[in-house]
Amino acid sequence: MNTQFFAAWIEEIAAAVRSRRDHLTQLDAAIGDADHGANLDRGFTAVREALAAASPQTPGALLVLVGSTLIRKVGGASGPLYGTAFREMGKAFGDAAEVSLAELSTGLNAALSGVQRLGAAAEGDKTMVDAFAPAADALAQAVRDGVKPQEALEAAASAAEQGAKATVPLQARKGRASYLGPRSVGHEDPGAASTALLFGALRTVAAR
Amino acid sequence: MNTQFFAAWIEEIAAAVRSRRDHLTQLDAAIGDADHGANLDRGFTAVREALAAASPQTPGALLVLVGSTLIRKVGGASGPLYGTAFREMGKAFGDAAEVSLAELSTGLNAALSGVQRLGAAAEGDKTMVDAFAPAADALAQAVRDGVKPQEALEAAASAAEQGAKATVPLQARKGRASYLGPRSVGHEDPGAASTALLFGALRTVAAR
Amino acid sequence: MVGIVLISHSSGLAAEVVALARQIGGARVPLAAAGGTEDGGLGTSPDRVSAAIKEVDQGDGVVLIPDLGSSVLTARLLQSPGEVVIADVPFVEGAISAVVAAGGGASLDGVLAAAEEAWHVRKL
Amino acid sequence: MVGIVLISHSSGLAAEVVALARQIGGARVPLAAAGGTEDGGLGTSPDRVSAAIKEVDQGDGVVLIPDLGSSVLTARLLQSPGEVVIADVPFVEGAISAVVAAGGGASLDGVLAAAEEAWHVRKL
Ligand SMILES: Nc1ncnc2c1ncn2[C@@H]1O[C@H](COP(=O)(O)OP(=O)(O)O)[C@@H](O)[C@H]1O
Ligand SMILES: Nc1ncnc2c1ncn2[C@@H]1O[C@H](COP(=O)(O)OP(=O)(O)O)[C@@H](O)[C@H]1O
Ligand SMILES: [Mg+2]
Ligand SMILES: [Mg+2]
Ligand SMILES: [Mg+2]
Ligand SMILES: [Mg+2]
Repeated sequence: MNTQFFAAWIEEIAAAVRSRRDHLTQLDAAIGDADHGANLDRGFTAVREALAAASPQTPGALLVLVGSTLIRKVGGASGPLYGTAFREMGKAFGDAAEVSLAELSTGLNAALSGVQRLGAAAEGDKTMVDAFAPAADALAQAVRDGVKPQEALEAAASAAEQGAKATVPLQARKGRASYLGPRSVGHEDPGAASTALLFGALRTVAAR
Repeated sequence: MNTQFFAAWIEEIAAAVRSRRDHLTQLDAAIGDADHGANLDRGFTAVREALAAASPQTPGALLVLVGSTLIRKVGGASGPLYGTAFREMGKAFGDAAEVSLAELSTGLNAALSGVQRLGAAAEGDKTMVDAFAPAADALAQAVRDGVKPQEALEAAASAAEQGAKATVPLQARKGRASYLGPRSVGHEDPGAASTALLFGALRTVAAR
Repeated sequence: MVGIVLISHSSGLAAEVVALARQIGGARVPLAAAGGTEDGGLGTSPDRVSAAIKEVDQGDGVVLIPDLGSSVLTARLLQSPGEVVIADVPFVEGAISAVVAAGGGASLDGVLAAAEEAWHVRKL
Repeated sequence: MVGIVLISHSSGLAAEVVALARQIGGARVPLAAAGGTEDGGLGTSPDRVSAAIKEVDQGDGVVLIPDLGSSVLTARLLQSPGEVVIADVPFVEGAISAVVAAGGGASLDGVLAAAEEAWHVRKL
């Protein structure tokens, strides 16, 4: 996977965020402050502009720029978190021109570690981690099993989707929703839902 | 001492506060928020208007009205505190038309208790209590000693003044100045200084 | 629902915390700001606080949350056991917890306990 | 003097707490508000926080005081041990304590400790 692949991934995420913007915001209205869709749309709009202006030459440089831009522009908690995720992934890729499936898996694990280091959320706390962790695990397992890329990313995407849906019965223990205590039960976490979009976009781009 | 006496006392306090307004504010500038003179001036201006409008017929009714007006109009911590003081004194006088020196002493003790119940300050905490308590004690002692009113109120006024000066080396443990910790040392407490004005006004009116 | 009154020296501060707490805790909670003196200065107006108490009182009790100094003293003057009670809590964090609890239908004691929890919640 | 940056979701809230803390803690303390997003909405702008850090940094260290959520995460991203440190404290009460300590000439650790004291000071 080369720079063009990751650029296509980011484009795909930006498009998915745009089309699911209102849905994400509705999820956030139930247990947060109704801005998650708007936050990510603002962030990825800025990312597209930054990429167009800088044309980064490696997957690593591209992802670090994506992360830095999200950190600066999103405005909500998801900004520092996704921003750190993309930056860590980019740093893991160094200045390689091509990234293998195993390296992608390693990069996504570094991203997840970054999210957890910054936000201190564990699985089950009803955050983006509940979609990110099973997706990263599924990809790592697929790599170990020698599964081919398209199938591996399919597994990661469905794990993220399932992880997101599985946040519904949970009580939030991190982020703004945690203030609601038991009242956060019965709703899907918006950040977990957007993480499922990220992995869904990866599957879509790999399937082309 | 009749209603007219207490009306004259309040007039005298209002005049003293007006003429010492900037001094009180300067004291508050050092360890507070530079509004004590303005607060009390606003409060006693409102008190004069309220008294003119209502013409209360007993010392008790007059002092309760003074207290209620201070509570509503002062704006700073001294409002609820002095307001409670005057209300408690007024309540202690009931509907008597005349108040003896012993009853005045009892009333001022009730006022002090009210201040301490509300503000939870002990002597030595660098508040108005450090002037109020020695003044009330001096008056009680004078009553026990059978001293005549003018001399008794002279003793109370000088005890209040000494109490106020003695706040200089103290560290504030109540009120806004307590946030300054050790930096509150070396300044006279503005509320103690205004309490000295109250007792000074009582001496002045009794000496007429 | 339990009503909540935020009492601050500064009318701006009380209003901003009301806005933040409302956004997190839901729009339905009876919640009012009583900040500043009557003439808009820094300080406390018992009349403003009394009016705010009336405004949010639905018969299930009212919690007063003061910031410091005269706000605390004014709250003490206006408390009335079992009906109008003071929460001695961190101003912003306690207000958010109280509003969320009230919005969840907690009793007066429940809202008070939730607000006091804010002393024990760390942010990092 | 140690610098202090108040980070809130709401630009109004950060500004009001700065005003209150300044009034109590003294005008000389380097103190800045970093509230809201760049376009004035509710949220956090790391660029605003970075600018505020620069503004208050006199070489003696900077304490960041976040309210909640993205303010805390942004503060964590911008911290740098021994230089720019986070105070995990009640927003209003901790800010006042920190500003007073800084104004009194306390070191970075001293300001942090004073701010943390705010968890233990009761109002009644
Ligand atoms: N400490 C945390 N760790 C992991 N994820 C978090 C944390 N705090 C918040 N989140 C995620 O961020 C999402 C909310 O993002 P967003 O609405 O953009 O930010 P905000 O809550 O500041 O408005 C939540 O649904 C959750 O998945
Ligand atoms: N809890 C308290 N108990 C007794 N006196 C107090 C208390 N808090 C404040 N004071 C007195 O009030 C004075 C300050 O009054 P003022 O400046 O009018 O109010 P504020 O501090 O709200 O601006 C202090 O100097 C002190 O004497
Ligand atoms: Mg949100
Ligand atoms: Mg938000
Ligand atoms: Mg004052
Ligand atoms: Mg004041």
